[in-house]
Formats: sequence, structure tokens, C-alpha cells
Amino acid sequence: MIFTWLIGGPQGTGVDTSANSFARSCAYAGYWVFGKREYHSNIIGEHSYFVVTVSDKDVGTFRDKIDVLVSFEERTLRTHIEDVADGGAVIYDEETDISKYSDYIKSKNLLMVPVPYRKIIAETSEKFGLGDLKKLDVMRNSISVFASGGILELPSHFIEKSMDYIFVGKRRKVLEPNKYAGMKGYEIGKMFSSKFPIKAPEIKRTQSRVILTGTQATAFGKIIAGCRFQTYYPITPATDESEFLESLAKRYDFVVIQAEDEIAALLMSIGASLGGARAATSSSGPGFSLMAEGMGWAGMNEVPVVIINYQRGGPSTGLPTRHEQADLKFAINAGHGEFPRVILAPGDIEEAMYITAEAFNIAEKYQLPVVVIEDKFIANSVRTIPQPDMTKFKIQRGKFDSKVPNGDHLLKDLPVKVSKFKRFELPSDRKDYVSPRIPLGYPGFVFWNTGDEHDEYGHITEDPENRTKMHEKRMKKLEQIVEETPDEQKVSVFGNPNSEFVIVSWGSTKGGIISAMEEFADKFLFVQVKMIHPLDSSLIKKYISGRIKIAVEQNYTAQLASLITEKTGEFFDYFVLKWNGRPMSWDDLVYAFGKILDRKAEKRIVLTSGK
Amino acid sequence: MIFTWLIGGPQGTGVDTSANSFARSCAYAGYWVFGKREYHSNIIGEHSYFVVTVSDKDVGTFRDKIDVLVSFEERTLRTHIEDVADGGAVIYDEETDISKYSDYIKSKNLLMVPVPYRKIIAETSEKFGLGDLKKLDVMRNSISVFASGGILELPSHFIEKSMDYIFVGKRRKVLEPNKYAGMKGYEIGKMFSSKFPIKAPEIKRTQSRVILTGTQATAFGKIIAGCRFQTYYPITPATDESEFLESLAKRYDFVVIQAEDEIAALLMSIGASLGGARAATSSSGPGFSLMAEGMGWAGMNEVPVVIINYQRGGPSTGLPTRHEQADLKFAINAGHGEFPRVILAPGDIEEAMYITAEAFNIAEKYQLPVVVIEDKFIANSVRTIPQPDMTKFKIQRGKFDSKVPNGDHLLKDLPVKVSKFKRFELPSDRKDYVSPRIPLGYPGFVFWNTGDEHDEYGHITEDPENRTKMHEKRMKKLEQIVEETPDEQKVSVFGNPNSEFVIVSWGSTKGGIISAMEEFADKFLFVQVKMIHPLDSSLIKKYISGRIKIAVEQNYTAQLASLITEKTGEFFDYFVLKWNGRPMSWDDLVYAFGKILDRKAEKRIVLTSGK
Amino acid sequence: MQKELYKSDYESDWCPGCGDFGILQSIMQALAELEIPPWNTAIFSGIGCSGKTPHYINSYGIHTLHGRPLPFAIGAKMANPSLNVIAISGDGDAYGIGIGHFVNAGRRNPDITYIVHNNGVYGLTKGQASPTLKRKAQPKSLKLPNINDSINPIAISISAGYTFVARSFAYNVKHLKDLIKQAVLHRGIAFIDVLQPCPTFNTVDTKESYLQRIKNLPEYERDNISEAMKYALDTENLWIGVFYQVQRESYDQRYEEILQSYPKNSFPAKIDGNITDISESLRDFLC
Amino acid sequence: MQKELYKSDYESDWCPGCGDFGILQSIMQALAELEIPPWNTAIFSGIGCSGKTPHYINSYGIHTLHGRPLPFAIGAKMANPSLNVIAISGDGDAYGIGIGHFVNAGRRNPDITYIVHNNGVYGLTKGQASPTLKRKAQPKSLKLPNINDSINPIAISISAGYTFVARSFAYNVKHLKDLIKQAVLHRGIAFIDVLQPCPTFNTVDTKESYLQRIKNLPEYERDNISEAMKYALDTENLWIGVFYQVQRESYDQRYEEILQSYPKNSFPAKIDGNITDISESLRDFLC
Ligand SMILES: Cc1ncc(C[n+]2csc(CCOP(=O)(O)OP(=O)(O)O)c2C)c(N)n1
Ligand SMILES: Cc1ncc(C[n+]2csc(CCOP(=O)(O)OP(=O)(O)O)c2C)c(N)n1
Ligand code: SF4
Ligand code: SF4
Ligand SMILES: [Mg+2]
Ligand SMILES: [Mg+2]
Repeated sequence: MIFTWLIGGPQGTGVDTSANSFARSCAYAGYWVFGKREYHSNIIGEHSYFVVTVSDKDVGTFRDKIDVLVSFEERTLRTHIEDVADGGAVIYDEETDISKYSDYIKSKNLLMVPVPYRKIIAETSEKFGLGDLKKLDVMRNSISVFASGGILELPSHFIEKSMDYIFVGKRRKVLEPNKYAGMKGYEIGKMFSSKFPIKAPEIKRTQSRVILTGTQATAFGKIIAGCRFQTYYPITPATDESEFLESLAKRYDFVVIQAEDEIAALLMSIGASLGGARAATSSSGPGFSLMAEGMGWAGMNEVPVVIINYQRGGPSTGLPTRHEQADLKFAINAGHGEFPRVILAPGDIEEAMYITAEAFNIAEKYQLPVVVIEDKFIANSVRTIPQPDMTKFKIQRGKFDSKVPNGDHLLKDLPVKVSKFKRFELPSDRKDYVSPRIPLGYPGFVFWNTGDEHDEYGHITEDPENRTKMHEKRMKKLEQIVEETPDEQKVSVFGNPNSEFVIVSWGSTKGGIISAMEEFADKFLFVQVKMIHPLDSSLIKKYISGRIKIAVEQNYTAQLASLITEKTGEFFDYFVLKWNGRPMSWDDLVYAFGKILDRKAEKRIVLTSGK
Repeated sequence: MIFTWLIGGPQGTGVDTSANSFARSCAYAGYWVFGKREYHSNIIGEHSYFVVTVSDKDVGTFRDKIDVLVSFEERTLRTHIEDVADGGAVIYDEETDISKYSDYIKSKNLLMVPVPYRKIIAETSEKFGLGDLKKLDVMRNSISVFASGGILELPSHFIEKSMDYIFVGKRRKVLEPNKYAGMKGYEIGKMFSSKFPIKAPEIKRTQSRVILTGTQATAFGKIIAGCRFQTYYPITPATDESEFLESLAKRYDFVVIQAEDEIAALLMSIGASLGGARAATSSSGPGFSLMAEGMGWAGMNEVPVVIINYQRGGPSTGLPTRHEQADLKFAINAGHGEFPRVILAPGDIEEAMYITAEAFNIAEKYQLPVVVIEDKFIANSVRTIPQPDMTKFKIQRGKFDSKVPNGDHLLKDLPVKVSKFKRFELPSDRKDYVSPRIPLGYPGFVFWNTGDEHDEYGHITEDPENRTKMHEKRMKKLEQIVEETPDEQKVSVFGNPNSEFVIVSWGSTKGGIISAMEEFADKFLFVQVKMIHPLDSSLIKKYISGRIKIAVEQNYTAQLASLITEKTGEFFDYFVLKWNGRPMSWDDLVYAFGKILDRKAEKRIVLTSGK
Repeated sequence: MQKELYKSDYESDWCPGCGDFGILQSIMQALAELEIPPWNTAIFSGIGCSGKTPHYINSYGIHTLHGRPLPFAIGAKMANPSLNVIAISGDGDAYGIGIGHFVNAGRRNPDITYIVHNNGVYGLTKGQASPTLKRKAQPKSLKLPNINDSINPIAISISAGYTFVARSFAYNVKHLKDLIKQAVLHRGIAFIDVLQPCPTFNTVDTKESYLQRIKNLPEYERDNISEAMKYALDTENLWIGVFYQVQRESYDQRYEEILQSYPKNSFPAKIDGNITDISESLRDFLC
Repeated sequence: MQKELYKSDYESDWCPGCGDFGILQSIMQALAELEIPPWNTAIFSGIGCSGKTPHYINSYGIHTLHGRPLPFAIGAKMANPSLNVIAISGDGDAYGIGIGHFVNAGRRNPDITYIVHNNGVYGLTKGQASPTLKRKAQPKSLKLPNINDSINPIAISISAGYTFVARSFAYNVKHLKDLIKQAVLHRGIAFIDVLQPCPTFNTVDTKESYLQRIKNLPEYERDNISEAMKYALDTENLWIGVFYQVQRESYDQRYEEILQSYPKNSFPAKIDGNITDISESLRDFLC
């Protein structure tokens, strides 16, 4: 069982909150949910919408066809009615004139559910003595969520529970009126439920789940990993993560700094890392573009630091609130000169948590910057995931001696003698290129760092022999990482290992691909690349060579595919691409895969769905 | 005939000037010269040196073996004596104790030429009444250049002529003393000339030549092309170009702006370009790393702008005064998201001029940022080149209507009516993706620009259909460029078209490769890639496929080779690499090519010569 | 000229009641009253709600990068000094990420009008603290009270060498319009900090709270820097009007002085098919 | 402690007579007199001749990026507030490319000492004009007279909220050393602009010309901002000493106030193999 619910409305009028409360209600009732948010780079007024997919099985994608459309103004109706599935339900304001859609409604056999928003609100206002009706307009949200529940026969107490969660703080005082008005809507919905085939009764489950957005999951990954230092500069869609961390700052003694720009954001984190902290920064394209120089410094000085880049539509300011995966090659090559770095790409919200946590281990183990490359679709979507299993993860700080003073003791007790620490000790072992590390302030020692080429102590030197070795020491870490990282951290593989076709993709396309593949039983193998740089090219080659290769990416140039060609010499046969700022839907992928199987596809399949 | 002359000494004591004057003297005498400069990131004191290669044929490389070593202090002698060729000459201060080198001198049969610097200076001082001997120490330079001339029987009036050129302005008053002291040195040199086989008499030539550094040639390229707006922020080795332009600013009414940082430098140039100027900025790695965001804006808004990136040793501050070619992939991918740009790589000083000039045509024709990627070796070397042929080049501004007001006329005469200009008109023609362009201030019209995705007028829009088209319009320009650019602007090809081996390289390795190939008559084909992005992969494939492929690059990862593999699927067989901050010498390349021909080479040949 | 001529047909999407509307009106009115034809003005903006302003005006409008309108604007002005160039920022744009360009522009004195929409928050990214928000203030979106002190843009601009420094209030269109007219006519960099209520996010610095604290600057010689600084440093009151004005050669005038016949000869849009003859310069390098 | 303990064995390569030597001596002497063990100090520098300073000192020395020592230093200080953190810049580094960080640090008041080697030029890149070079000055390397006005770092730092603002002269080691000691002891951001002759390139602002213009600041209450500003704006004389000092909570103190037990609990180097239990926070998301 799976259905799609969409709510739309002017930005800033509660659409997101409604969608979240509907998603939660379904989750409370035992369903898996996945919610996708579409909004403008605008504060109030532009049309935004939210699609919630509800299923009795885990779900990580959305469909173009809507089963329940929720509207409370004309624009949403106009924009989305043609996407409603045959026999779907449409909740609308009874005062809207729907006559111009009547032919369409009939032809699609839509179940039209008129809701007397104004009347319900007026009645509620009177009952609770709330006054000004204009200000109460926002109640349409609750009413429509409850009405949806009614149609679906979703037990109303789950919706009430989600309202309890959402109406906190100053909003608490309007909780009861919202529930009251909501139940009016619920009753209306219920009147139509008999005509609607989809039902959402409570279902049993054994497992505890949480419902998280990608930015929340990423933030939790940081906390789990012991990161206590985050810098940021506001930018969509990255900011949500930092603000979420700020909301938890007191609980975890987490230092979140709003820097003056992204240059400073990264450098502050590098400074904190030198001081011994697990430190991170999060941004999106335009901010990430300002970090190239800082990344090079961290690479040169072998400083562990974690950078989250939430990709959005580019180039430049681009489509600030829309989805794209086009920063990959930039991330791999950002910064002049050559230095080692790692690029990790979680494919969904759950992975966003674990891979982010793991990023700190890799950063410290190999002493380099790690970029976790996410995107707007992961960042702003919500999804139910199994309650995180803390035992899955262990903090590993590599060759770091963290026994440092923390201000507890008197400096007088400590040594006055100073020794020079070989922070960049050249390897004696041809398999291990990582040097021991201590933080600034480590008693009895000193070292130097410099962006210049340096000797083992970190002092500037232009000596050509030292240069040949030091540069090689740093670069060799990339080979070491490929060697030492378990395959399952590098790729995830799904589908039929004997299939003729292989799909290769990265990041948030994962959920859609897995779901769409199910339509074509056993026809595809799917390789999700999680560690994109350094790329384990023989591992990839093993999976792709000899098969018909399909690249699925949300960009114009098929960046991962071209990287794989560079490393393996294998060319892709098909490119399934989309760059209109909207994520690939399940329908998109089913269409593309179907075409390919039917041998009717062009080499480049450019997808354009979405509003 | 070819010989190598090296002068060394503490930085800031005139070594460069001496080398330039020696090179000029030889050039006046009819020779082709090539001079390579090695120096530290330091102002006064560290050891620097300059190698001048002199030949009766055009020369664009240097050799490790020195025929004439010029020193006036112990350190230079110690550092370089072991590089002197058998039977080579060594000019040194007669007061230096050379006994510890005597065995070596004997074994190599070196011609030791002691110069009584102190005595000559004292005598000169007395004759001209100059006083303070310490301050006159710098005369050692002139003396040693003249002494070299004496040994080589280079007619002394050529050296005098170069002194006339160099001692200008405040230094004019020391011209005569320098000549006088110099002639004393000349006489000493001459006393040894009979024992030295290499001679540099005047030779005839038909052609006029100029002697230029790479930065000067690049600056001239800009002037020729009508660029009158340059921004910069000081950085080695790029600054020389901007300072040279400043020295010519009055003559050409050239606006050179020292910006507050490289971010502003690029953006000011973009602003000037919007105003109608041909505008450029020049920097090196660390500065270039700050330009990623600005490049994206220019790409998004289709603004022509020329960026010169003089690569130096990276990453980070790296080796600020040393050579490397490691910014290529960064240049191709700089900036989040996808946008079109062009990367051009001149291979020598002459090409630096013509390709820079051409860069403005390409930038304006296709309305995008063009990066001319040079390097320290081109920037700081000097070379004789045929006098530039102005007829080779034509300014082409593409679809730019430059009939703009320039302040001459009264605004009152001009229209008050305004029309919206379709600055980003979508193509009607499937082969031409470039829209008409007018500058800011063009009477009667207005348009908008934005880093956001935009409609044809330049207004923000998040519409998915428009996005699909606009993004494609921009990206398609890359294909258009490959299509329309003549092959000879994309690559230069040297050597034997039927050879089994093909060498592929880019940038300043060119001179060395061509020279070294001559040692192995007809064994190699050499493809120098000049337009690296967009890459004409079928053109490249045509040359490389079926041959044994050798990549020659001054970096660790063989960036061009990996790009070619990405685009053609062809793997390279050998990688000749060097990343110690020193350019590849002729000897380096002869060694590497020889090994490869002998089938004795490892896949990666890492070169490490140089001091 | 008619103000309507300056109104573009692109629809604004600011929140109802936003102070930006007042600033937009003031700019259009000032340009109309100064009779500058629309195509002779180029307006450069940064990123933010404020950054959208040029799209709403029927002039050349360049919506640049966050924090960077000034360098773009300076480049354009130097390429064509006859353009009327205006730069627009939000307070995050100008005083946060962009303050490097802000300060450095003072040393150049380009002939540009710079209008900063000062609303105490990062509007477009949903209400984080901007550099002008007071320490410990906690408007609606902040998860924790503001940890930073607020910046003093007036004192900084005077210290940085700005030759025209003023402040106004977004809802006082007449006052602001008059200042913009003076700023455009001022030869050199003219900076106006505009107190701009953001009713959506800045629940601390509201229209009402501004109105309570706003005072008109008294009479004094506007080139008296210590007097100007006195009012700049008084952060109890919100003084509006021109704090400081002085004449100093503008950036284009400085180049005009140094070069032979800039901008006439070098105005670069004039170049055509003929390449520049460099033989005179090459003479030095002949060999 | 002995000054020698602070001397590293890495050889300096500054030009003979460079003012940087005096600054280096002053720093080492101040640290010795304050008895701060070498390993408890971390010195962050930018890029330039000045930027090499940490290599010559036997402390943790972090030679960062051009214009960026402050953000690095702030990060380290916040991760370990018990470190003694010093930042060093050249004038190009601090007042040119780095002025954005310079101004923004004023709002945070991190407990850092910031020493700027003010030599009027970009030393390491061979003598271009720095932001402190006077307009129309033309030291040796400049092809044209300086086109920009000079910046006033004292006035800007006071305007930006710095809580300790001072100036000294590189050749007056005692004066500078005493200021550095005060600066290190000051809780908050302490800024010292050091007039530093660059005999190699700055042929305009020479040791002699500085000596003629230097004057000791008179007595006044150091927290009097208008008095401080008066001397800051007087550019005829080169006033040295402390212009301004005031107590305001430092950046780490501000976080200490807001968080539960920062830095003790969050001092992050302490984390070990155990992951943080997030179940309390997850409770909100259970469904
Ligand atoms: C380099 C970069 N970082 C971050 C952003 C995201 N961003 C968009 S608007 C904005 C802040 C806007 O605040 P302000 O400048 O005060 O303008 P307002 O919206 O308040 O008018 C930011 C940080 C960006 N576009 N570019
Ligand atoms: C991003 C960047 N741009 C430019 C440079 C080149 N650079 C090195 S030192 C320097 C200027 C140094 O001047 P200043 O800061 O005054 O220090 P000084 O050498 O005078 O002590 C510059 C611009 C760089 N390293 N990084
Ligand atoms: S968020 Fe604030 S500044 Fe932005 S449009 Fe709305 S009210 Fe105006
Ligand atoms: S160039 Fe100037 S600042 Fe740099 S070391 Fe030499 S004298 Fe000192
Ligand atoms: Mg703002
Ligand atoms: Mg300096």
C-alpha cells in the first residue's frame, strides 16, 4: 500500500507545518513516510508545496501522481489538479468556483471534497473567543490535515498527537482551537471516505522509528561523532542544520558560530581542529565556492575537518531552494594545486547521519578535509527511519594523542622544556603515510604549520628533495584510503548481480532508483557510489564492466559517470539526467528505465517533470 | 651551437639584472636566448640563480649542465660547481679559497677564472670618486657579465649596449663606472678565452627580434587585443604582468586597479566588461582559488572576461616562487554548479602573447570567462622571439553592439523611452547559442543580470521549463566552441606523424619536449594541447589512439592525461612527471624519452632534477 | 520625468509591510526628479531580499553576489564614468560578508551611491542575526540570544574615508528620496544606511521602536569629522540625515589625472577591429 | 622565563634592518616576562614577510593564509580557551584582504592579541602599496603614485568594537613589549598597530620619518571613546600607546554564559571512543 498526498499554498502560510503534521500522523499510525518539499527563494507569497508519500513499506521516493490533493486557495488547485491520479481526492475551499475544472474532474473521476474553511474558523473563533478572523486563516492547515485523515480513515488521535508535538511554546494556546476546528474537518472528510478506496488504518510494527529531515540527521551524525564545534554562514538549504544544532547547543555544550562569511567559517573550524576539536562547517554551493583556498590549507597541513556541502541548483546563486547534484567535480578539484581529500555522498537521510559521523573518523584517521556532499532533496525531505542504533558507530581518532590540558590543572605543574614535534614525520612504512598528531597546547612540545611546503616540523622549505617526498606523502594517503576502506563504505549494491544493465548513481537519487527498479524485476544491478573520491576504480570496474551502463544524475554533464570513465576507461551507454531544479520522481525513473529496456531510448534521457 | 651560462648569488643583489643583461648582450650579437630564473620566496639573502641558454637556433629550454658558471661568493660556487660540464668555465672571486674543489676541478678539467672583484671595484671607485666600497659590491654583477663576454669573445660593445638599456633613471649615473669596471673584467675573461672552446662572435640574422618575459608577452597580448582594464592583487609570479601594464598605463590610457583581494579583482573586471570594456585579471593559485564564485557568476550571466592564472607550486601557499602545472582540473571545475568556460594554455612566451590576445575574442564571441593558464616557468623566463606580427591578429567582438555613448554627447539628445533588451535570448538556431549583447548605458534599453536562474530579460525565475532551456543554452556553447574553433588553435603537433609513440603535454613543457625529441630523430609525435577545455576529444583521439601514449606534466596526478582518458577512454602508457618545483630540463626529458624507447621505463617516471 | 518610467513590470515578492517597499519608492522617485534617463543608471545589488530591488526598477539592474555589489559597481563605473551607478546591499551583505569591500571602497572614493537596507537580520535566509543586531537580542528566528555586538556602520564608514555618510528610515520616503538625490549628485562614494523594518523576522527592531529612537541630526558643518563622529558614536539615539560630507577627488578623477586621456580614449567599448600598435613599447625589447 | 626559550632554531630571512626584527624581539620578551610556557602559546600569522614570524618563535606557530589569521585563531581559541592566542598580520594582510575578518572580530571580542606589522607596503610581493600608504606617495617599487587614500586602522578598530587598541613602533622594543604584555593580559581582542619600517621597499615612511612624527599619547581615561577617537583621527601626528581600553565579555565568556559547561565539557579534544548518546534528543522525533 502506498499513496501520495500533496498540500500547496502560498509560502509562509503554514504549508510545511501541515505537511509535517500529516506525515507524523501517518508515522504514528505505523506507516513509513517520505516527504518532499518544494519552495521558492522567497519569504511570503510564492507558491510552495509538499508531497508526502505514505506506505506500509519503507519508502524513499515520491510519485508524480497524487492521490490526495489538499488546497485552500485557487492557485494550488489550478497548479496541481492535473496531477491528481484517476479517482483521487481533492480537498478544496467550498467557496472556490471549480466549475472550470468540471470536465476534467469528471473525466478523471475525482472525488471533490469541499471544506467550509471560513465557516469552521468562524465557529471556532466564536467558541474560543479568538477574534480577528484574518489571523485565524492559518487554521486552514489543521483543518485540511484533519480532513485528509477523515477521508483516509486515519484514526484522528494520531493527528491530535502530531498537533500536540507541533503546537508548542507560544503556539500552545491555539492547540485546542486547532484540534477543534480540525475535528470539524475530519468529520467532513469522513463523510467522503466511503467513496475513496485508499485507507490508512493503524498498522502494527515491531520497530521504533524516528522521523527526520536530512539536515537533522546530519546534525545528529555530528553529535554522535563527538563534534562540538560547528561554524556556518546562513545559506539555503544548509542553514537548517546549523540552526538545529543551535537548538541543541545547551544540551551538548555545542559551540555553533555564525561566521562573517564562508571563508571564515571553514577557517575557524580548521583552527578549532588544530585545537583538538572535532570540527565541521556546513554550506551550499555559493558558500562552498568560497572555501577552495581554505581546503587547500587544510590539505597541505593535514588537518582533519568535515565540510558538508548541500548542493542546490547552480551555477552562481542559481536556484537557491531547488535541487541539483552539480558540485561533485568542483568538490573533487576545489583549490589550486593537488592535495588529498575525501568526498562522501550519502544517498538518503539515514545515510546522512551515519556517513556524516563516519566522516569525522576518516578525517582524523587520514588527517585531511572530508566533504560530505548532500543536496537539497536530502536536506529538506523528511523520512521515517529505524531508530538509530548507537552501537553501529565507534569514534576513531587515528594517530591523535588527545591527552591535552583542558584548563583544569595549573600551568605551573607542567614542563617548561620544549621539544619540537615532528608533525609531518615522513613515513618509514611504505603503507602508512599518516604522521602522529597532537593539538595546539600539548604540553612540552611545539610544532609549526604553514601553507608553504614544509619540513617534518612544519617549517617552510623550498628544498626540491623534501618537496618531492612531502607532496608524495600527502598524495599517497589517497591510495591508502582506497586500500583500507571496506567496500561497503565505498559502494552499496542493489538488484540483480547477473543483470545485463547496471545503473550507477550517487546521492539522493538512491530512493527513487531502488523503487523504480522494482517495476522491472531483476533487470538491473544498481551501484550507489558513496565514497566518490578517492574512487576505488577496480571495485567500480568489477561491477560495471561488460554491462550496459546507465548513469543517473541530477546534472547536465553526468559528473560521476565522467569520473568513472576517467578512472576506468569505461564509457556509459545511457545518461538519465535532470537539471530543472526538481528531483527525479519515481515516474521519471520508471519511464527512463522502461525506455532503455525497450531499446527505445536516446543516449541522453533528459527528464523535465516537476513544478 | 648552444651553450649554458649560469649566474648565482644572494637574492636582491642583482643576479637577475646581470642575467638579463647577459642574455640581451647575446641577443644583440644575433643569438637566440632563453633564460630561466630560480628564486626563493624571500626578499634579500636566499640563494637565487639564473640560467641563460644561448644558441644560434631558436631555443626554449635549458640544460642541467652548465658551460659557464658565474659566481661572486662561495655559496654559488658550492651549490653549482658540480653541475659544470666537463671543460666548462667558472668565474669566481679570486679571494675565494677553491682548494677544497681542486680534485673535482681537475677531474672535470674546469677552466677556473679568478676575478679580482674587490680590486677592480676599489680602482673604479677611486677613478670615479664613488666612495663607500660596500655599496659598490653590486658592481660584481657587471664585472662578471663582462668577464663572461671576454671568455666567450662576445664583442664587448653588445654588453655595453645592454648596460645602456639597463642603467636608466637614477642608475644612469653609475653607468660609466659599471662599464669601466666591466671592461676590466672583460680583459680578464679574454685572457682565458684561448683555453675555452665555446665562442660567441656576432652572427648574422635577417629577422628583427624582441626579448620578453612571459608576463611581458602576456601584457602585450592584452594591449594588442584592446584590453584597457586590468585588475590584480599582488601575488608571485603574476604581479610582474600588472606592474608592467602599470608602467605602460599612460601610453595606452590603461586602467590598472590594485584591488583589495582577488575576489574583488575578478568582480571589478566583470563589472568593467558589463560596462563594455575588454577586461582582465591576473593571478596565481591562491588568488585564483578565491575566484571560483565570481567565475560562476560570469558564466551564469554570460559575461566575457579573461583570467590569467600563472600556476606556481601548490597546494595552498605552496612554493610561491617555484614552478608547477597543477591547477588545471581546478580551473576546469572551479565554481559550484555547471557553466561554460574556456581554458587556454600557451606553451611558450610567444604563444602567451597571441593566445592571450585571442582569449578576448573567444570570451566576447562566446560570452564567457576564459582562463589562460600559464605558469611560473613561462612567467619568469625570458626568450628571444620574432618581432610580433600585428597582422596575425584581428579583434572580433562577436554579437556585441558597441555603439555606446561615451560621455561626448548630451544626455538630452538621447531617447527617454526604454525597451527591455533580451540579453539572454534563447536560440532560434540549433547551432548558435550566443545572444546579442549591449553594454550598460546603451541608450534606450535596459536589461537585468542575476546570479539566479533567469528569463530572457535577465529576471529571476524558478520555472523548471525555462531552467531546462537556459541551462542548456549556456552549456551548449561548449559544443559550439569545439565545432567552430580551428584545429590549429586547439592543438599544435610536432614530430613524426607515423611514429609509434605519442607525447601529449600542455603549457611550458613545450620547449623542452621539442628540443629533447630532436635527440631521437622521428621517434615521436608530440601533441601540445592549447585549448584544454572544452576539449576536442575526437581531434585528440585521432592523434593518440593506436600509439604508445606518454603524458608529460609538471604535477603529481597527470591532470591533462586523466582528462583525456575521461573524454576518450584512452589510457596513457607512461607518465613523465615532476613536482619538485623546478621545471623539466632538456636532460630530464632526454632521459625519460630514452628510457621509454629502451623499454626500460616504469609507468611513472618521476623527475627530480633542479636546485 | 515620471516615476512610472522607472517601474519595471517584474512583480515584487517582498512580504507585506516590508520596509524595502519604501526604499524602492525613494530610489525611483529620486531618479525621476533628477531626470536621469533609465538606461543611464546601472543598479548593482547583493543577495538578500534587498538584493532583488534592481529587478523592480526599469534601469540596467545587476543582481550580483552576496556581499559583492561594490566591486562590480566600481568596475562598471571605471569602464564608463558617465554611467550613474548605484549599489544596494542588505546589512548582512554590506556589513558582514561584504565589509571588506565596504571599507576598501573608502580609500578609492568611487563616484557611486551605496544604499544599505539595514534590517538587523538576514531576511532572505529567514531571520538570522545580521551585524547590526544588538547583542543579546533574540528576534523570532534566533535559537539563542545574539552573541555578537552590533556594528556601527556610520562610524566605520567615516573612519574608512567615505566622503558622504548618511542615514534614513525606510518608511520616510521623502527624507530618503532627498538623501538619495544628494548622494547621486555627490561626486565620490555616498553611503546611506537605511533603517528598514523587517516585520516578518525582526521582532525586536520594529517600525515602532525605530520611530521612538529616530532623531534628525542638528545643524553643523558637514565636513567636521569630529562632530560627525560624535553623532555616529551616539548609539542611544538613531540620528538620521547627513552625518558627514566632504569633497575629495573621485576614483575616476584620479585616473583622469594620472592617465593621458582617460576616460575618453580608453573608454573601452570603443575598440573595434584594429589591434593596438605596440611598436613604440616593443622598441625597448628589440634585440 | 628566559627569552631564549622562545627563540626557534629556524633562521630568519628578513632583510637587514627590517623592523620585523624589533617586533619579534618584543613578542619573545613579553612572553618570557609573562612566564607563559612556550607550548601554551599559539601564534597565527597571515602571509607576508610579517607572516614568517611564528617560524622564528618556539611556540605553536601557525602560518595561515593571506588575510586570514583571525578566523583560524578564533577557532583555536574557542576550542581551547586556555591557550594563549596571538595573531600576526602585515598591513596588507590585516587591512587589505583581511579587513573583513578584522572588522567582524570586533563584534565577537575573542580573547586574542592581534599584532599588525604596518610597513605601508606589501613587503613579500616586492613593495606594492598597502592600505596604509598615503595617497600620491610613490615608494621605490610603485610604477605610478599611489591612487588610494590611506586607511585609519585605529579609528576603524575603535569603531568596530575592539576593546583594546594601541600603536607602537617596531624599533622601540621596550614600548612594544610592554604593550604586548598588556594586550596578552587584556581579556578580549587586543589590537596593536606597529609602525614597521621596511627599509627595502618603503622609501617614503622611513625610520627617520616615523621618528619625527611619533608622539606618546597623553593621559586620559582609556575608556573614553571620544577622546580615543580624537587621537585616532589626528593623522598629522603618529600617536603611540594605548588609545582605548574597555572591558567587555570575551567571546569564550559569552559561550560560557549561554552553554551549560563550556569549555569544560565541550573541550573537544577530550572525546574518546564512546559516541554521544542522543536518545534524549531523538525522543522528539520518535514515531
Ligand atoms: C556566498 C553566499 N553565502 C550565503 C548566501 C545565502 N544568502 C542569501 S541572502 C543572505 C543574507 C541576506 O541578508 P541581508 O544581506 O541582510 O539581506 P536581507 O535579506 O536582509 O535584505 C544570505 C546569507 C549566498 N547567497 N551567498
Ligand atoms: C590569496 C593570496 N593573494 C596574494 C598572495 C600573495 N602575497 C603574499 S605576501 C602578500 C602581501 C604581503 O603584504 P603585507 O600583508 O603587508 O605583509 P608584509 O610582507 O609587508 O609583511 C601577498 C599579497 C597570497 N599569498 N595569497
Ligand atoms: S523577510 Fe523581511 S526583509 Fe525580507 S521581504 Fe520579508 S519583511 Fe522584507
Ligand atoms: S621586504 Fe621589507 S618588510 Fe620584508 S623583510 Fe625586507 S625590509 Fe622587512
Ligand atoms: Mg538584512
Ligand atoms: Mg606590509
